[in-house]
Amino acid sequence: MLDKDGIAKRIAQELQDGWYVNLGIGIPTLVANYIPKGISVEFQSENGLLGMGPFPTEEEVDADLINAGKQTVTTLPGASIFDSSTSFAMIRGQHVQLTVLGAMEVADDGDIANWKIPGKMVKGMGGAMDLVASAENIIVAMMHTNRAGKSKLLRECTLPITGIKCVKKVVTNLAVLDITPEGFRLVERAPSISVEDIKNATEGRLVVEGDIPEMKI
Amino acid sequence: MLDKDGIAKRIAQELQDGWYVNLGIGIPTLVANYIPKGISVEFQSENGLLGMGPFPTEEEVDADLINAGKQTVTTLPGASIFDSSTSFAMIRGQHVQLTVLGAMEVADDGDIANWKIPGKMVKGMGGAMDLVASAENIIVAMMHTNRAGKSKLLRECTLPITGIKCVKKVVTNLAVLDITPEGFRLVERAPSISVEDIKNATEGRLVVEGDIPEMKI
Amino acid sequence: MINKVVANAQEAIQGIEDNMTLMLGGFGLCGIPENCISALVEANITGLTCISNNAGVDDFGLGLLLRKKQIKKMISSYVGENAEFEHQMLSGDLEVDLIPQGSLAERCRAGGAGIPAFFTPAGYGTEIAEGKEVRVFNGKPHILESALTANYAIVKAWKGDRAGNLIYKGTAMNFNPPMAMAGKITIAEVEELVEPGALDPNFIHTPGIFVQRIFRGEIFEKRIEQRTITK
Amino acid sequence: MINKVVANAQEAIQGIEDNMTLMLGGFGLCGIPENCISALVEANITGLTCISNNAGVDDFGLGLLLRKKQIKKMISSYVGENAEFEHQMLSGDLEVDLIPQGSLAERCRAGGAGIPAFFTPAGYGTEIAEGKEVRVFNGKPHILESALTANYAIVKAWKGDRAGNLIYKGTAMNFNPPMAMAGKITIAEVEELVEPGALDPNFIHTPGIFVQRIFRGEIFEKRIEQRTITK
Repeated sequence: MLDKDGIAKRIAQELQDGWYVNLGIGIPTLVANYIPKGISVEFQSENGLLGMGPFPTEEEVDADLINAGKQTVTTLPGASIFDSSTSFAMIRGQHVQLTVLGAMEVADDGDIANWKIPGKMVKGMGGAMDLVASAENIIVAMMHTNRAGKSKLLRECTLPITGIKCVKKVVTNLAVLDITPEGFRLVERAPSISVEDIKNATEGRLVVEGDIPEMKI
Repeated sequence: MLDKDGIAKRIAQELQDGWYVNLGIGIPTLVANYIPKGISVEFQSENGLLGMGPFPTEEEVDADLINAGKQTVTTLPGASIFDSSTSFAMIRGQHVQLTVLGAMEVADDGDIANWKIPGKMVKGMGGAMDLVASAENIIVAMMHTNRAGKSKLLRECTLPITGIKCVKKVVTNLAVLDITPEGFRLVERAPSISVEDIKNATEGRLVVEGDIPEMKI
Repeated sequence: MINKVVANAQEAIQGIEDNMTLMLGGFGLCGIPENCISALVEANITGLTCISNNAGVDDFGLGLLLRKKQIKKMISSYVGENAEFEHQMLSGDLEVDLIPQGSLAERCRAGGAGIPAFFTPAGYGTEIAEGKEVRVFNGKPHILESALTANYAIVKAWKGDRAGNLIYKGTAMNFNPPMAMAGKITIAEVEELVEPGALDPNFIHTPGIFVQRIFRGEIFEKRIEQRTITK
Repeated sequence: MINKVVANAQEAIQGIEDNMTLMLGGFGLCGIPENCISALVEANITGLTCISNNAGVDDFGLGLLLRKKQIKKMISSYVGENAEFEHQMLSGDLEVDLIPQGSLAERCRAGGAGIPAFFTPAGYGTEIAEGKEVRVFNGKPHILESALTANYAIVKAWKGDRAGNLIYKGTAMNFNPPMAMAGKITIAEVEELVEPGALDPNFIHTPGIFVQRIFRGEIFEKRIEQRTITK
């Protein structure tokens, strides 16, 4: 089974040279720590920054330089800063090649729910609805089941959805799965996880064809 | 009767302190030479410049600094430069308080035609259609009649129109006229021009009420 | 040069009345108009509709207006991090209109740019799309979103000149430029107020035409929400 | 940092084929991609649809492509000052689609920003509105305009870095930024090509994400159409 860093490491293998990438809050943020050697990617922060660098040192901290998670950050050489309408022009105009974000639920047709739990305080969707509606390539990073042990990979989302038929791939602590017209297609198993484990933890339609390799991370 | 500079001088009297103004090619351009003392206005050039200054000296000429008439210009302190979409955001968003432009024909309901003569080479509307559709305050600067002596102030435009019901005021070599629901309302006569002269030169509905004062320029 | 300078935040907010709609720049606590917010608290103007990406925290930013119940309605994309907000919303004292962040930014720009409505894919198929026109372009469904404007837009910039030209620093830019375009009256508070000509005309973020009032803010606390450090 | 540098104009235009749609920045002869235009002439690519505010003059700018009959269709707002253009248009060899200048700029931005259509008042009641949807907002009629995109957008900037970040000088900016957004592939020719970090991230006009190829242009003649002088 993978931990959060393991999920991030596996997603990092999907990065391709020259890509602009938007990472959501939580596990997705960790992906930046595992960029494969030899490739260049740039991270977009939707509050208005391209070329986001690591957290600052104590001396570098600048209240005027934060990421979309409101964390203090730095810029790398070649960075650019722009306003929110331009930032979402990049996102909506599909100039960002990959979006990685967390989810509460993913349906086997690619629907995603990650912004609202009825009856609980609604914090708002932030940029998530623009991201999922626009991005051509969306990977969801999440645990396979919730704290109650219930599957988060469903036939249909039970929570209010953030976007429809948009997720392309899900990477969980148990598996890598592609969204296909037939449902979740199992691509890889996490170390020490069996196909049976994944079947048990997946409520949505699951396609298992041939031998399912174990992830290499 | 006014010459072109006279028309420009008269229009300059309409300027108010703090206004942003877009001046079209031809007579309108001359308005910049007659800004009344004690008021500050800024000129917008729709190719992307606010705070346009006078033509440059030989030494100052910069191919990268032109106005919408493609003439070399300078910038004044407080100028700003922006792209074409932002420039027309200013115009369309009604941030420009006054637009002065020339016309081939103006109808007594405020329609204007100034971009196309059927059968002749069509050069294009440039920014004129955006300007007339958006501006709250449009003054037309033109000769009262064309070279053939025919009135340019009509009941209806005969040429393809640039915008409908948009002109607020017309200043010609003969008169100042406001557009009202009843047609052209005569406001002022040019020096040495009689009301009769203006009636003879105006084809559209003309409202003459009371004594019509002579312009003071 | 058209002079836009006013003395201070108190003078800048003259004319803002109960029940008006305000836009306020900033993302989280970054790039918010701290001085005008304080002046609004002091002036005790109430019934406000505030268009702002976030709603501050309990004791800073728009949280200060919330605490005094000066806000009737928030139009935002993300309003977490604020217990007072939660309390007022759940008790029904505060109306909340949540808008996808990109649609919020674009609707402000549209309001300033004279574009009354535009199509976007964001929110299609979700509750955000309810009651909105749907149209398919290039095989993809989009919803029609309308422009936002405000009686007053209040923005915070790094430097500004007396003609109202503004430049921002870092990601404190965020919503400030599109909102500056969309105010019937736009107020800018700046850290440094300079003479016209001091800012390079090639690098103005918000041209002065969008700004009606400008002043140097007295205090910029610039509180940080998530101080993350590399050791 | 993602490196976008190509060697020269010839390499930059690789992949541009007959009958493609190009956007070309510039206003009049100001801020046009001179080097790529020369390379396109040399490569003799034909049947092009060119989206550009103007069409150059007889012996410069897009006039060079017109002279060799490489352009099938022009999408522009103003095409005066060009006898060859007039000739080809009147003879029916050249299709011309005239668009109000502001709508042209906004349609390019929309194409780059993923907004497939928007409402504008420009052109309502004129022949430009024929066949277009009309809708009234705030009592004022508007027409629906669609986004423009291109196989390649070709822009000219003052300085650029290897990551594709661009800054423009003076009014040579004009249509370059919105067009840079709207190309499936965007090519930038610059006067100075610098290292990443040399340009201040706060003052980038076109972020590198919009640019796929960049090179230092060999020659910038910068011809002036109306040399107006104060004596």
